[in-house]
Amino acid sequence: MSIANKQKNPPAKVEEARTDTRYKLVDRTLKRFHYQQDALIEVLHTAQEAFGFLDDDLMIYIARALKLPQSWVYGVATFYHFFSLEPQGEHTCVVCMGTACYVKRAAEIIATVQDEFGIAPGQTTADGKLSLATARCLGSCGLAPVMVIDNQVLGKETPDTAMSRLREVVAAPAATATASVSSATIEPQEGPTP
Amino acid sequence: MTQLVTGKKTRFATAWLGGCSGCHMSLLDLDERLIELFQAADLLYSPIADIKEFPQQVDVTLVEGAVANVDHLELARQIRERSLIVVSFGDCAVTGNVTSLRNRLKVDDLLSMVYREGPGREPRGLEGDGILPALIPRVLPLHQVIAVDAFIPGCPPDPDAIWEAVSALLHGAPVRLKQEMRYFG
Amino acid sequence: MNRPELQAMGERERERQQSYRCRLLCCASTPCLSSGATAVIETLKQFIKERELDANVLVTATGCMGPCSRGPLVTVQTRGLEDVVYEHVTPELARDIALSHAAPEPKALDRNLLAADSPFFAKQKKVVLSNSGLIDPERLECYVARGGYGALAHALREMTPVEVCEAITRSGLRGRGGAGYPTGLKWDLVRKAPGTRKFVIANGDEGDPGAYMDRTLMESDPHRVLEGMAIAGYAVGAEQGYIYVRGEYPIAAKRLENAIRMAERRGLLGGRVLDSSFSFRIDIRIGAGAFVCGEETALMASVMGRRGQPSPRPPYPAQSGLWGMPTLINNVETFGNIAPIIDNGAEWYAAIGTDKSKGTKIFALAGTVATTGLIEVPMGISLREIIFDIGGGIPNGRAFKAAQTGGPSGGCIPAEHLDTPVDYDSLRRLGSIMGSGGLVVMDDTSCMPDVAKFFMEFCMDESCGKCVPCRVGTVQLHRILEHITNGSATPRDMETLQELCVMMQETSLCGLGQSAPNPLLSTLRYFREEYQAHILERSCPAGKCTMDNVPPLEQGADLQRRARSTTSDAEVS
Amino acid sequence: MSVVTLHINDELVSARSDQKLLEVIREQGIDIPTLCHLEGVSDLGGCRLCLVEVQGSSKLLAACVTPVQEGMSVYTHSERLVRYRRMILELLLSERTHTCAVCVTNGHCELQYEAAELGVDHVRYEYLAPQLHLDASHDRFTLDHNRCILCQRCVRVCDEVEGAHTLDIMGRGANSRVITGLNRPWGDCVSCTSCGKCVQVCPTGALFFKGSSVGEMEKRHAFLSWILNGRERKEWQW
Repeated sequence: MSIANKQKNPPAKVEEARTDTRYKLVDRTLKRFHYQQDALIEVLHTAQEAFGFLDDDLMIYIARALKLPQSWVYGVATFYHFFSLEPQGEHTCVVCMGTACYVKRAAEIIATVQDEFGIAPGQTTADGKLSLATARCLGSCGLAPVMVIDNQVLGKETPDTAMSRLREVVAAPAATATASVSSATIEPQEGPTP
Repeated sequence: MTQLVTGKKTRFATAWLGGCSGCHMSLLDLDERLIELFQAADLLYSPIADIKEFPQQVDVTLVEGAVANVDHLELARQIRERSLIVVSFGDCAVTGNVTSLRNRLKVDDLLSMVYREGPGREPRGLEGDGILPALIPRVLPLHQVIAVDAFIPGCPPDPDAIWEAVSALLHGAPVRLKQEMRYFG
Repeated sequence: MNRPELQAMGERERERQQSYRCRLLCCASTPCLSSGATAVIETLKQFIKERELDANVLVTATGCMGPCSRGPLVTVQTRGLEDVVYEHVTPELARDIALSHAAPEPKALDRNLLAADSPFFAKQKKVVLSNSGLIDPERLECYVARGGYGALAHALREMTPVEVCEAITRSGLRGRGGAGYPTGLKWDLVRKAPGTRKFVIANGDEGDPGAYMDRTLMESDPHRVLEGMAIAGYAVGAEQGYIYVRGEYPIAAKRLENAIRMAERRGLLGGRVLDSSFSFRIDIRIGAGAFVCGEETALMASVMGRRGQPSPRPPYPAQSGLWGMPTLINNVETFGNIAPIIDNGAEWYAAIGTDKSKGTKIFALAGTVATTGLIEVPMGISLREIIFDIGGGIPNGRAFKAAQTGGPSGGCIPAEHLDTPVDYDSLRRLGSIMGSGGLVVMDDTSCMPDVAKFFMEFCMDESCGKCVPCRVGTVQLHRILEHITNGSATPRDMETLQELCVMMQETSLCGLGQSAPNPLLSTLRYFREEYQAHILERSCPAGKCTMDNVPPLEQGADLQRRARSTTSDAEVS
Repeated sequence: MSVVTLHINDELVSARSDQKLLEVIREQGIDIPTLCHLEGVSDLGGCRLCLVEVQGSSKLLAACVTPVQEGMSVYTHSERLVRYRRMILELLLSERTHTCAVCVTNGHCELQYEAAELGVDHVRYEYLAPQLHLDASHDRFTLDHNRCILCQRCVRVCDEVEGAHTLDIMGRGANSRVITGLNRPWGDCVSCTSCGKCVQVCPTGALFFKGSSVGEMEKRHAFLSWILNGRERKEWQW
């Protein structure tokens, strides 16, 4: 995260934040682990689930609650892939880059998506519609190459089928997007789709 | 390392690629030892001698500067083909040094900043204007382009270090610098 | 709960199951769910309700059955008929299956049948996965009905901790996480280590790409893992266990959590286990996406909520682990072996496998092979049998090129070594490792330098950054491999490659860095000519690499050529 | 505390049983290079320069973290150890942009010194030249990531001696960085006491006093043991 970015979001008013109901979820986890410093990762998991990403205010809140240095919390949050410090797009597309998917040419899927939407893995489109990510094996190697669009696992993909699904999801209004994916068949489609 | 046949005059050259010529200044700081050097060696090519073509057969060539453009590449290739021993002379040749600080920028941005949008009277450095040799994407230390036989680090290398290396070479011995002569920078 | 109550519970469940005319077992592990198993199960339940078949037909969502690429899978157990397995089951087919098997004169369909005597099933030996695909992982009773928690009850009642450690040692079980350290020895070390508290950790941070054995075991038979951990806790004197589950495995975590709760409620875990004086609690820790946390010291740092960076050994976790206390860390699959060993005896277990590698091993068979999925085979089986008999060979008429075992820490095994028995020591001799059990088959369209680059990129991204050889070495190796695959490498790069690999193996702090060069070294060893073709002839034999760059010295000519081609393009247009 | 005897380069040596190998080796007057080790703070075992061969162990062990053991036989300067140390320095020099000629610590830098000492006269690996920024937001100090070798001395001294824990490491692998607070400009970090210990212990030019020019930034590592000894002996009354 760049410094310029941070100046746009001025430092938190932590007190004010406490009224946010999502903080209640974080508090619950804090309590469950008796505010032990060892529970940092568990707390970060809950926070990420509740907020979608970890912003500075949230990390300051957690650091205070656990009596940990802020740099420590930030160091842990950035060590693990799961924690995201930036808001995710409306839709997410995760392409598995496990060995089985790789030998079945998952890299080509990523390249196609990258070309079309102009985002590299780990990035979100400027309009906040789509986030692209890679995964280190989703353990569905029998279906390689595998991708996950909005938590829907899709197997035996090709660059063309992947793109047509993505276009469909991104074009659809937010509420129905997931539904349209789940109704899509799992079988690979032949040839390019408009 | 290739060793010289001693007993006859060494065919000696120095070359100047992407660097500030400070290493050559330091070479001149050998002072009276220069006399000793040129009693043992003939200087066949050097920025301090007006010779246009790199000669066919050279025993020892000291190369100052990093490889930054296509002319450097061509000269480096000639030097390697025509010299028995090639020595990386000074930090730019050894590490890329200050010359390579441009590696974090794209060549095009660099040219725009310095020439097209630069303070000169008129735009220069445009493609095909024949003024600048094309810059290669990344500045490279000499040994990443051609095989190099010995290294004299330093910015610039101390005259004593140069002498230590050169006199060893003139005697057909490998270059072994003392610790205090091996510092980068 | 005490031992007789446990046995009664199993008895009741068995009677209940036998009261049905037929049982439809639907695989509900991740790969089958991804290919539509949810719809199959829902449809079946609905259908049976509608047709009022409740009394005759039981639908059970089970764990993994094996041939994942053929999912969704349904196994049917019918009274008076052989068990049959259906592949690629759709909701429509499921209805037909239910009708046909629940009929007064049951009959198997002749469509989508997977023969039970096919080599895929026949060549396997299920010890750890013996329940997988046959029981509902969400019901404790199902596990108990198949003898579950009997081993724990036996150990608590009839064996001393020393005897348990001895039994494990005699069984010859070695760590299934990859390194193959003798499990019994490890247990004994922790047992003897002085400490006021001790801990047991099950390592379920299965990070190898192409491997999902641990996930399947946790999803399909969670109690098996818990029972193994509890026996370990009893043997080493620990009262607290942790299961570290990879963050990518939400289903496994959910089922484990559910299993722990059920076992605690029935007194099989928690305070005074099975009315003995032994107490054992298990907590789940969810990983957050770091491969290095599979390394035991890094995993412990992560359990304690810190950056998952390894620390130098000694001291070993057995002496000083979690919070400085003696800690036993075993792989999930290792714990899966414990109950069968106690149940059937160490000698029974030691009779399976080879001289130095006992028992069975689960592999995740993936890549370009006809049937991919999860298999359990006795140690010592040959790679050829796994790939060509169980896996059904290479599809699309292509040729076998290499089998990659052990993930980013392992290596590629070429065709000439296909007959090597699969055990710890043979694989190590070939420059690979057993690893946690990922087995990825590659056909002749795979380019080996490119495969090496893939693994190096993995290690580069996953390096924790603590020690220099791994942090920078992986980046440098990746750069060189990039040069090789894009055509800008020089012959000297081969030397640098080799030298860096050896240096990293010897100087890196932890197993990740020490083993990161393995895939590269093994491809260098068996496919050197492919590297040479990339460097000397600037061509990729498999046709995968673009080779659109040039070595540094030729950059000048290349720049000129490109400039010329762009100007001539401009002229044309 | 009991005494153990061991061999170092075939010389019989005795040591206290709570000592680490590095201490004993240095007591023998043997020069063994280190970069992440710092007298007065805990050890990391990260730079791998102090690796030694221990007979009977298939692995090379970092002397700074390996406890002495009775009967150990240790070699500190075998041909392969020297070669590996050289390669590690080359890797470090290639990782970021250590242009010695224009560095504030030119001539006082431990990385530069070790390279010269071990005969690293050129680097065979590609210079990675990452684009990293320089944080000059603090009133007195500057943090230049381009010269950082991630030895974590600053992090440990800030945590263990000063107790502020303003500094830590973020990210992982080659993307690791020293951070201040929540990766905010150093000048904005309220937890920093501006004690300057991190600057003094930094082996390279990554941390320096503002206004230092090329070659001007000399560091005083010895002050740390002075502080710690004084603290232990209660030399100061306030």
